[in-house]
Amino acid sequence: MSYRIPERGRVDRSQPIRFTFDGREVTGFRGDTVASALLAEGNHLMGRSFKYHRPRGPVAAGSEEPNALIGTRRGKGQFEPNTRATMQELRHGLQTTSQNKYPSLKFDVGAVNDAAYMLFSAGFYYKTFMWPKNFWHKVYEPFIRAAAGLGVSPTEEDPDIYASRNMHCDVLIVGAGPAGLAAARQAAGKGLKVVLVDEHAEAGGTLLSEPQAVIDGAPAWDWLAATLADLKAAGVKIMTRTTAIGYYHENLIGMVERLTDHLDEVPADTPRERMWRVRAKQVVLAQGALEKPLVFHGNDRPGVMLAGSAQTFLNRFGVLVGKRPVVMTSHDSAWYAAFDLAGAGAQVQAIVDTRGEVRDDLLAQAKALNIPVKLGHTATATSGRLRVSSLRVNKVTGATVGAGEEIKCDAVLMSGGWTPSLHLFSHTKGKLAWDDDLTTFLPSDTPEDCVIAGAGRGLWGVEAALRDGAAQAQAALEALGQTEAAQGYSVTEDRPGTGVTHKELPTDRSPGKAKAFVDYQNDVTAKDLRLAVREGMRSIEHVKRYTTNGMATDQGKMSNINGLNIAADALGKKQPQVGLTTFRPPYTPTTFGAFAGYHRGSHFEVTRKTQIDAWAEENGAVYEPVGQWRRARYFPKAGEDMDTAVTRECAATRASVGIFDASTLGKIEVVGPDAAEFVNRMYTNPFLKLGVGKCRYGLLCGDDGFIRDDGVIGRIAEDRFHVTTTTGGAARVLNMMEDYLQTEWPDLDVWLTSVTEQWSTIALNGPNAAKLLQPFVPDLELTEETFPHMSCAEVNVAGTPARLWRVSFTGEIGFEVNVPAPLGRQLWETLWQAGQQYDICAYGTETMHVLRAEKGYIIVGQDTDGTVTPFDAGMGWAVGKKKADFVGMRGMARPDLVASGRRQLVGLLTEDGSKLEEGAQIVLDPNQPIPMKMVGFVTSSYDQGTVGRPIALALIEGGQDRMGETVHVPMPHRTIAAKVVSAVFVDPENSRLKIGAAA
Amino acid sequence: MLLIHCPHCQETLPEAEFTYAGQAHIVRPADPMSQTDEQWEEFLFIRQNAKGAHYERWRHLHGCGRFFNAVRDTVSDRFLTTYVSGAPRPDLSSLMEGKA
Amino acid sequence: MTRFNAFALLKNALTGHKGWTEQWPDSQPKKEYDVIIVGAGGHGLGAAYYLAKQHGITNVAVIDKGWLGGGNTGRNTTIIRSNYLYDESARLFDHAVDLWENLSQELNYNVMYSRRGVLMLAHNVHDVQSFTRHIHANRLNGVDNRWLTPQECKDYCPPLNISANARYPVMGGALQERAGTARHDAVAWGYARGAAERGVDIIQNCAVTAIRRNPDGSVAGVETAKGFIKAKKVAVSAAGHTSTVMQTADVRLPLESYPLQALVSEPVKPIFPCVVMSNAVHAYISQSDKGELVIGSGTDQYTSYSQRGGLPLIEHTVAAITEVFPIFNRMRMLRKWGGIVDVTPDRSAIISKTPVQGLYVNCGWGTGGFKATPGAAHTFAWTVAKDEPHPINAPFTMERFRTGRLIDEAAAAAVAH
Amino acid sequence: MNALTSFPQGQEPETLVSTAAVTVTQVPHRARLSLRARGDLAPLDRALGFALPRGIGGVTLGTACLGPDEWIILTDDAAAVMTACAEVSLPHSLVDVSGREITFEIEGPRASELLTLGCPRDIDAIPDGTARRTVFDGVTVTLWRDTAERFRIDVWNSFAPHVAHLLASGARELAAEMA
Repeated sequence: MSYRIPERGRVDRSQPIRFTFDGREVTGFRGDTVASALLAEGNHLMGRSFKYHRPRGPVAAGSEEPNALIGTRRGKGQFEPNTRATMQELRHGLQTTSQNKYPSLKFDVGAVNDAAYMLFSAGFYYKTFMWPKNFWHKVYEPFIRAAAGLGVSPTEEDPDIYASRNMHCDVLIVGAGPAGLAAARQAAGKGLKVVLVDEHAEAGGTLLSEPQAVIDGAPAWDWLAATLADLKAAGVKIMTRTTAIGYYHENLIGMVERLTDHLDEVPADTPRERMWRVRAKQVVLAQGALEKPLVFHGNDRPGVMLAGSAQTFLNRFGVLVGKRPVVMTSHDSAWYAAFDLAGAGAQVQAIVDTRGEVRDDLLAQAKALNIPVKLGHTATATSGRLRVSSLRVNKVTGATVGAGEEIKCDAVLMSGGWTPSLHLFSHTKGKLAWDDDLTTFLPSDTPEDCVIAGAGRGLWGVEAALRDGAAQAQAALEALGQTEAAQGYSVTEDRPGTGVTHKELPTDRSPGKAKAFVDYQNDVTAKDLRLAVREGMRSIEHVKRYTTNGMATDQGKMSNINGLNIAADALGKKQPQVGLTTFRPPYTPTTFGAFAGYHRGSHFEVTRKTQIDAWAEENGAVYEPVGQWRRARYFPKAGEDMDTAVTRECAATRASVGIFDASTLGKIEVVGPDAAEFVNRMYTNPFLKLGVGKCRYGLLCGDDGFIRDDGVIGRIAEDRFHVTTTTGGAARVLNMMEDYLQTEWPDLDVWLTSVTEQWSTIALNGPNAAKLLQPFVPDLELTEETFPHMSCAEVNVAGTPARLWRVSFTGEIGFEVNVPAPLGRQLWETLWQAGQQYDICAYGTETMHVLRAEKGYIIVGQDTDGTVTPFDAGMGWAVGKKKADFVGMRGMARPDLVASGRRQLVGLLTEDGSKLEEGAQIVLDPNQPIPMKMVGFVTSSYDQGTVGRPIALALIEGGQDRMGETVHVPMPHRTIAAKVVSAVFVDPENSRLKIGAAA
Repeated sequence: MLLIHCPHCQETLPEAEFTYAGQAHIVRPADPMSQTDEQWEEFLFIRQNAKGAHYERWRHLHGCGRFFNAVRDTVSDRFLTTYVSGAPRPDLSSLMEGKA
Repeated sequence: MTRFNAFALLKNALTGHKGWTEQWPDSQPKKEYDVIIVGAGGHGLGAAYYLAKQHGITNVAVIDKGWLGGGNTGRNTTIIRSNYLYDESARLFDHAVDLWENLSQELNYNVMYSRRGVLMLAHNVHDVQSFTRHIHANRLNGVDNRWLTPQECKDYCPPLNISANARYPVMGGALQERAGTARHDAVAWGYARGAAERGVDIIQNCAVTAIRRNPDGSVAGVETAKGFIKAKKVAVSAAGHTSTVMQTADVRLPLESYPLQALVSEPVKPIFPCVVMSNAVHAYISQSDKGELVIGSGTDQYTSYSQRGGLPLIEHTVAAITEVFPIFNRMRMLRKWGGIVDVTPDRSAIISKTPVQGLYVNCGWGTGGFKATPGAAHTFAWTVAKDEPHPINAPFTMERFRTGRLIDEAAAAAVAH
Repeated sequence: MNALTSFPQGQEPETLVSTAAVTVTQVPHRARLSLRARGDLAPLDRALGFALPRGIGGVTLGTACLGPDEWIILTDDAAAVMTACAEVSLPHSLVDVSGREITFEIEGPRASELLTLGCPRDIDAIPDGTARRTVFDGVTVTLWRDTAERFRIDVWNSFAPHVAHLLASGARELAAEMA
């Protein structure tokens, strides 16, 4: 640990922590990141780049890091790739691995790409790999895919939990550096809900890297500790390890809090990450600025890093990134890095500045520290295989690059100046304004209620950030009715600075051969950008997409501005004319699990169950999902498959009595003086004259004339209807009815109430249904005379007030008993017990489907598909001929809906007795070539059932006129001939519906 | 997620409580059978699809349950106003002025 | 213009890539064109290419308010398939797939058409019925599509969770092996290069503000940010902005524009071999050649031109993906973006003449426009050149909304495009 | 019209989860009636014996105003309410929905925060003694705020297990956060 500087940094030296890197044990301290711990060993090599597999080390110290990406693992299923080593805090037992290398990080065969780098210029793959044609799929693409991709995907299920929460606050401050802290102080103590978030493990931002600053007389870290204590005491919610990932409509900020990745052990019931959806009245963006790399040949070698990051490693982690560093800069800030490192014992080899002149005080301090200074120099190369060993610099005179001079070193600290972090601001669709002096974009107008403070709008230095944080926060607070002066700050030992911005640095090399990296991770060089421009890519979006500059996992934080400056230069245009690529959420890559939140496994999405569902489960039901519901599909006995079980259930129901849970049907209570008028307008059938105590089948269409839903509608009282809908259609139908009622016919005195879940609905069907039920209905005689088919009544059933319907979806005598939902299971069991004497059979949806198909009853959504009119479905009888209007009436009259040759619902019987496949297509001429002319398809098809042979329903062009004709169903290996028949296969006379007749 | 002011509840609430219900002020003709095919096509399908101020309907599904009308700028997604169904179409120029 | 091939690449590599020339010039508008195409996406550029190549019409301008390929062409999840139910759709999309298969060679531009198969998952009995119907119809239309059992789905796409206990259990899937993905930007660039090579002007950053008509009602030209440009014919292919442009010519279309969002993960080594679509959970996924998982979501509920999109939809989409592919829970989202899709009432496109003589429109692709690019462009060029429908696009008229002769894939199948 | 209110009364409350943060209890059913009417409500006020709350969110004697023409009436004597209203000439709709929903009571120092797991609206801005429909994790619920630290939510039966499950997970998570 020879690079660790005693007495520097904020890591806890009393808590050593062991972790592994590529299987090797490494020790760091509590408070370290993986990067700082490895650097403390003198180890810069942490990864390989995307395309050329070049060796890479960290270039930054924060979430913008593009190079030092590692795999991290805690235990089974707890692996994630591409983690930034600069953000991953140490914990006991942490396992980390380097990526994109084979066989090892130090020796990687993929690095041959680097040798052939001239071939892999921008857009190279668009120009080749086209011959021979099938080689793309078989050879080229697999090769490209295998070479790309950085880390490896997890392969096991994640055992951790994730969470999400909504929050409302008055002021949300993003970034807890000096500007954010000052903003929080300004907002605190005013009775407002103030939230301060920072992505790092501790609040402080720049102050953590600048302990020398003295704020209002207090050393920076003392001031920080006191400020955080004050803010907490004033009720400010301070959230660290929390990244604001996106800025959405109306001041909604998405934030992800990382709760356990830094902990040695994960506490029970604690999520790994939590998504916060924060709705803030005012937002203060205080995200600071990002340092820009300099673009020169070899600027990517391990050991070449941002000067500010070197300062962070030293001051925050107590780690010297090199003992003999050289500083290469175009900005004052890197001089301070040199001074800090020198102060910690490093032999700074030189400060090389591209500028011909710099501030006297900087020169004086360099001199005092015996640091050689080279002004007006450029960098033209580095050397060193796995770690930088020298920097080549050249004097620049006018446009002439002089002779090169090698400076031996073990680190290069570079700075190309700073650019504001504009990501969240850009998510607001805020406008950016180009600042020529700073050569960068600054925030301008935004439609959201937000201000931006500090370095985020181009201000440098701690004092400027503090003052601006207070002032901007005050501006935001004024919108909340707070009038007060912004607090003032005075800072000594502050380090304000200026600098100049470069495109790629001038060089004496052939620019076409320089590997001067702009996007490190994606291996995009300055020459790639210039090539893209030469090839006609004039928009920055084209340049980005052609070269992939800015598309790496740092999302262009390192590369966008440098890329823009170079592209603008190549185009001979000003930067704002070229434009900046759009920043997209999330700010940093964000775990899928955090987006999913609770919605995994049993929390994923609601599964609705009826009150009788548990009985079905106890009795071995096999389920099927229907919309949000799960429904019992069939009840197999030991050894039965579905077909056997369904055949048995069908037979038992037709022979005696079956019991079926119909509770999922949608139910709407329509009440009011205009109830009949409303139902009459909605449904195709006439309803005005339906008597109280009667029910009628109803078809619901859209105003386009196509069937939407169906159900049975009972008239409970003059002003009260009980409407049923399909299971899947319940919510949709109620919404549609409310829409017509509220918007088109607000004059009708009628109201709709969903009673789907008020009632458990038990259907009894079969010749013995009345016999079984009668003893439980003492107040009503269940005979043809007193309670005929299509009647309804409010009576007591088994002592419970119920709505009893005499309806049938099977062709048998049928009843539906509606009882208050929680009493459903009790009644079911009562009927089940009593039914034993009749060999009662519980059946599921599959048997229901078979029985109804045998009777020719349709299922909306199966025998209709959104393109079927009532007439197509053979249900013209359900359309009220005398009605002046109903929903769908005009639509049905449109030219194509009344044309001949439409597909109509008919029955099919195969000539060879085989079962057709649902969805199979029907043709008239089986010998025609492909593509064939299809005239229809099989909508429903069932084996056996009670007809004794397979039956099918089909929609066929002109079907009603084809009765008795033979049509053909071409299957993959044979063609099946089928005869068009009536869709009613059982009891066309409806004799079985009559009590007393069939029993 | 948008913020929507329900003119019935008189509260400004997250979009999650609401469902969108298409363009507003499309009146279903009193006598549909008198409509030509072109008129019925217009009623069923032809929409303004305005880029800018858009008269539209929302339903406070997970709240008071009412359909109501709104004017929203489809470029910024900001609501200019909301008002109850049946109320007259608000004057656009005055709405835009207020927000400019 | 330099032919693209490995030798040219090698030659240029040795000379520092100085030999490459621009792939299309930055054109300024002329006073008059035979055809002006509004919208420089894949559809518009492709139509210009085919007008020049197949119909000999080269006095053509493609005009865009932004940069070419910057709309839905560059924002979609690049899924290509043709296993549509209705004959009309199957023919159109299969025509497109035929063209896709040779597009790289045709354009001398590698669009990376990757025939990796598209698997659509069935999660309930209704899905099974619907997919079976598709498979039978596709077979008789000569479109490949076959049924896979849950285990076969898993074999084809190993990250898939086929546990019967899942909230949306996999009950099987429909696989079109000929389907796949392509590199979206390359499609726009390849067509642009091919069109420019044949004399087409590509005019970027020049918004068309209005379509102007002659006193006799026929089309006269377009008003643009750079002034009026005369044209014998105007063809609009402007996706989400089509209705706004067409209204200036008094042509009203049954279109609504909705935000659509998509996202990618951080890149990883190959793990996901195909494309999977799950309509029940509203999510599509594939892995790009770069290694990113590319994930598409559904549209937001309201019409919008903001290209912004909400957080809840993304949360839902990612939850759905991790439910179907639980191993991806610890993957990270790298970026998400929004597009504007123009949707018709029957979710099928309009490729049509209009009531205005000389004005043509290609729109209404909803979320499915990318896959149709070559087919739509090819037949649209025919319609524009000959002033009559191509046999393949003939059913995709504007009139169908009056007559009721809809091509309602969505209603018929409950499968999103 | 018969009053379907002979509902199993008097079950014991069932605690789903109890932590230092919050306790979630399923409370016994009460009769519940959905009332719809508009115009001059005075006849209904007279029949009910109290003035229906006029503004959405308002609660009077266990009756909450949920929409401009909608109230939910919690009562121990549903039959009496129905009988009284039957005589009212003002057009209205009265529907027994006693069996439709399950009620959870959420009480504790972090009750409000627990609701933020599923409710996107600002819970802290809801006044005590009010009720409204809202959404919890995609599920429509009626949310009653009784006191600063006590809420009730009414959830349709089939959605209740889903909601209860999330409330229980959340209660444990909140407790772990306090530990």
